[in-house]
Amino acid sequence: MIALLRIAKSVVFISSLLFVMSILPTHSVYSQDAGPSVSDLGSITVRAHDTDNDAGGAITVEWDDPGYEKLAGFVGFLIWRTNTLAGTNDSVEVTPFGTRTYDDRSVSDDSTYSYSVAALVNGERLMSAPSVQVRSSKQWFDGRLTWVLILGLIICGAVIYFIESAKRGTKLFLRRIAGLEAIDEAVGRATEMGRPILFVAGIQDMDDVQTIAGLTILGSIARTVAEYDTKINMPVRASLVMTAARETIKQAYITAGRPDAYNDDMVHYVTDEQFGFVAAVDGIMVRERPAACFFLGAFFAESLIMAETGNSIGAIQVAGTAMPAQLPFFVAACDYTLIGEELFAASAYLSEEPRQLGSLKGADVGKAIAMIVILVGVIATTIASAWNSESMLWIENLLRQMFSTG
Amino acid sequence: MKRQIPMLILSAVGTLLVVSVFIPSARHWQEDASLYFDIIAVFAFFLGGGNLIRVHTEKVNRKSAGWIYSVVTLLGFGIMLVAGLFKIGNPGGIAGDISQTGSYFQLLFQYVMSPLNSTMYALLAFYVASASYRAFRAKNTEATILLVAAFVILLGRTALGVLLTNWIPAQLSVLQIPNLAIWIMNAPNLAGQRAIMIGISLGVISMSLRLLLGIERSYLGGDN
Amino acid sequence: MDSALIGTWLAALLTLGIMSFIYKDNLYYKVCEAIFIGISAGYWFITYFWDSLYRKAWVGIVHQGDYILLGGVILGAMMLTRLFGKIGWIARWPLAFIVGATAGLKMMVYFTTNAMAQVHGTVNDMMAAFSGGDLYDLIGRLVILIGTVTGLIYFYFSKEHKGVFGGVAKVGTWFLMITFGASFGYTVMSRMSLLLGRIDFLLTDWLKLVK
Amino acid sequence: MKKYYYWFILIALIIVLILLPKPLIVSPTVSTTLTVLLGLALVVVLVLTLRGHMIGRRTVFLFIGMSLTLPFFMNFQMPIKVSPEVQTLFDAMAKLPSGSKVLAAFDYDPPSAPELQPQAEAFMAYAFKHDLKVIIMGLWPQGPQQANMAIAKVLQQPGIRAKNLRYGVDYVNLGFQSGNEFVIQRMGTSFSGMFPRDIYNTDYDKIPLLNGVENFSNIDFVFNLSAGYPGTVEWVQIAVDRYGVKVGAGNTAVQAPSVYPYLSSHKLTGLAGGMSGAAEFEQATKEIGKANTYILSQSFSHMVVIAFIIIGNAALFVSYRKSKQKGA
Repeated sequence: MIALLRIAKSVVFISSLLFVMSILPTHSVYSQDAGPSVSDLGSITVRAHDTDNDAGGAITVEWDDPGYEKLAGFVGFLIWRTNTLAGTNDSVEVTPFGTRTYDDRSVSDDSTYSYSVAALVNGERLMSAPSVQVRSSKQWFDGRLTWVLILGLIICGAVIYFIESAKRGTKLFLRRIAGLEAIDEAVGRATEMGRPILFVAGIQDMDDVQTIAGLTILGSIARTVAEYDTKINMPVRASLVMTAARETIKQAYITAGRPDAYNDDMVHYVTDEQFGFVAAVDGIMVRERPAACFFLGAFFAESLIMAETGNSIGAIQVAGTAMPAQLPFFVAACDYTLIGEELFAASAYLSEEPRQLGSLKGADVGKAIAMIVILVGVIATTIASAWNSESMLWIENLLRQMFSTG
Repeated sequence: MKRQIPMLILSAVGTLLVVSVFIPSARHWQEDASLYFDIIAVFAFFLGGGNLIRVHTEKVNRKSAGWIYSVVTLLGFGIMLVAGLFKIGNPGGIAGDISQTGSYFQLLFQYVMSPLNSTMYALLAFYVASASYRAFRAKNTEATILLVAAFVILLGRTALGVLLTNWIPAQLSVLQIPNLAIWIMNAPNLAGQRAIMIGISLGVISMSLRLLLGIERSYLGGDN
Repeated sequence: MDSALIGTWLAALLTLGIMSFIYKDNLYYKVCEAIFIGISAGYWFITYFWDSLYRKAWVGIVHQGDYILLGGVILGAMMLTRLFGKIGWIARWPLAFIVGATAGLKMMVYFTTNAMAQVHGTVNDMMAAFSGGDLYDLIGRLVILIGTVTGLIYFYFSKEHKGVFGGVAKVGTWFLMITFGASFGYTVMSRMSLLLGRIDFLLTDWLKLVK
Repeated sequence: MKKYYYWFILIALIIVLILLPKPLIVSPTVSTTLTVLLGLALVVVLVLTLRGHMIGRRTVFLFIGMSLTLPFFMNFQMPIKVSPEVQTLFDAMAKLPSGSKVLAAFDYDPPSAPELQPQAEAFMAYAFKHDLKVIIMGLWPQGPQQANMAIAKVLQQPGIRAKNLRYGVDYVNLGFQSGNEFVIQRMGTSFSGMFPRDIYNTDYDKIPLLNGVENFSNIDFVFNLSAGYPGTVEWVQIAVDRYGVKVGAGNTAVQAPSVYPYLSSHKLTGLAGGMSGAAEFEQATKEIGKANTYILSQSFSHMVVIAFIIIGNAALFVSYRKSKQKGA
């Protein structure tokens, strides 16, 4: 089956190549003065090697151009491949202007290949000498990600270290977050007024971490709701979120000792359409007049539509999102806003469980590293550019290399 | 059992995907995972769509307030399902592309869903105005800074900004509102964005670890 | 009557219905909202059905022999156990799969593209925006440096915002406020042309009052 | 009875609107009066707010709606000065002799239409009136449809209808091709390789206009309407840098700043940015259309938003002073 597909693919490929070649123009797109003629130019040098940091099946071909591209009749470089085990030849690709490297992804790790590059000038092929024989192979580790691994291990290590030390009973200090006290206050007010609570966990599905963060906070809110016996209404935009939210609320009611008060209808699916969902949530707000609205998760343009409608009915509103573009709208229209990272930290705070709090401490280590690196880096680059300091340049380059992600 | 197996699945899948980032030949796991997600999401929709039908049918049965709107919703849902599943009016028949011009599905999209969608989006213009009126007030230091930054950017994007500060001489052109707006975008705004984004990523890391280590598991439900 | 004319009338009436909401909630809006929910829920179900279930899963497994997708179908089917009360807990397995995959994938994505790239960017790109050696560029660099570091200090949870540290965190909040103000100011204006488009549709295409 | 009151008003309003003479354009005097009235109303709001009567959301909404709607009926030209970048664009087009082949790349979709469609229409009208041959293509799937809409509209103009333009001879739509900037790159060697057939499935070779059009060397000017990626940046980087064609562009306001660097380095031959750029382009080409209406609406609404921010802060200032006086 797969072999058949491969054959079909190569047939399509070769025929389209032939097609492209058949229609290649005979004159250049540039009309330039007659430069050096073909015979004046030296030959093209070709190097081929296994493509770095990949899963195999690719060879990188590099060549240099002694000046063919400047010729009047130049069309492109043709990459020519010889399968030295099977003894077959084929043309792989005609590269466009300015290209000096090509990754041939149609090779097999089981064979060896040799490459030539031909300049196509005035319908002629000026072929280079073949490269050395190469074989593609796969790498077990992407070398470009060494620093990602090291830094990742340091930060994850710090998180786990603080979780473990919290488990052993070490007292950890964490400052308070303003928006969090507001959550209890909002639930309390809804109870007093005998009005429901509206909870929106963003408009993304479960494949967004912000949705999961919203649900973890829902866990804490639902516990308070269960204790106070307040009504909660949670419209959702994605069916998976509905299932997960039901599990969360149910668990909260059980923990609060009131499993009988739980009801699946607290969470209901509306529609997957972004603004259809907004239309429905707006409708719920003006009709049911919730005393408190929570918007915790990933939001897009609808953030302001919902927050303004909530504001118009006089509800206490607590929002939280990690979408930088939507934060200003929530800040403007809501009573409290969890900004960026606070959304992810909130559930740990609310749980008051030492292990969860420990994980936040670990994240602080990451922030400390980021601040130090930025300080050192900026000072180094400034000094390096102002006084041409070698050592500072070395630091600057090291940091660039460390934090470049390929 | 009801809790341990899901925990195990969660940690195993998460760890494997973290590892896959570093191994070139394992990267396709990430695509497989997202394909799995797509497929699971469709099955979940049977629950979501079922819930939609149940909620609205119950409203109609109980003749509770606004039941007539539930009838409309159910009708709309049904019409779209029939038009889309059987590809009614589709010039390409059942094998045709779902959004082919002329199919009922496409017509409903074009004349019903699309105007509803863009109008709901357009309401934003009204809300942006009312939020500006109410929230853009120099109540305290923070609010004043927000107001000033917003006002400079806002003026910088209109002709008024050019008119207001044209008189500033070229040596001090930095202080002309359009240039000031560009500077705000490039310097303090960028700095704030960076701090927010670095913070977010560290928040995600610590939350993901809580999930993978099984410390945070409220969304998985209890033992029953 | 041709379908385009009916379509335009339908679209216009629905547009007015949604717009009526800004005055107050009313019968007209409620009808439009109900239509919107029903039609769009159906739309997405059909789209998912043909795109994910048919094209990705069915065609992938049956026609292309991509049996690895069977795992997805099995997990998806487990989701449906929710419909049968007693074994409903099995639905937690696919949920665990998804949460695990999201946590694992997003952790790495955020780490590389947000954290590392932003640190890299602060050290690297700011040279691009303020590359010169004059006062203007120097101030620009200084502002980015101070803004990023104080902003991070605001998010630092391990220390109470008091004294010098509190003062620095306060500066951080000012930078956050500038960021919020800038993106607010930036979007306010572009939102107007959305409504402009709808008004143009009503006046030109529907009522033909203007050309 | 009262319940249905609103409904009667609404239906009556729609009937009146349908029965009104069309097109409904008021004279410049009335337009000015309306504008002044709008301004006066804002002053009234300011006075009310200063006296402590906060106005409600609905009033704000009403102002926004009015400021966007009224200009549609106004026969009123904003004094628009054509900026140098738009003038460059126009000059490049004006220099083209009749019969020149112009490639029009439509790289946007309906959400960006308010800003870019007027430019598309002005461009088409100008090209048709000056006998430029237009070859349309799109790197965005919905771009070629937008082009067709612009053409349909422009062809209704009496002056252009009289020319009896023929599809395939005077203009052609090659449709959408996926592949982003690689499409431009491949077009450097062969147009027909990237677009074997036009939007109506006619073979490339069978279209008279495309006879002899092999690659960019047969194109005199490229006009690109862009709302993001792929768009003007890619056209400049490939078509201008590698193949040496002249490219002029119309961009959305959000997109425009990212191509300004190319303008100052003279790689991009002219730019119409955002709604104001569109209005200037209409002025330059003397094809007054939607953008001159839109720019008025947009400016009105921007002014109203700015006015409300000022009013809000004035109110705050007054209440501070009052509370201070009370304290003293």
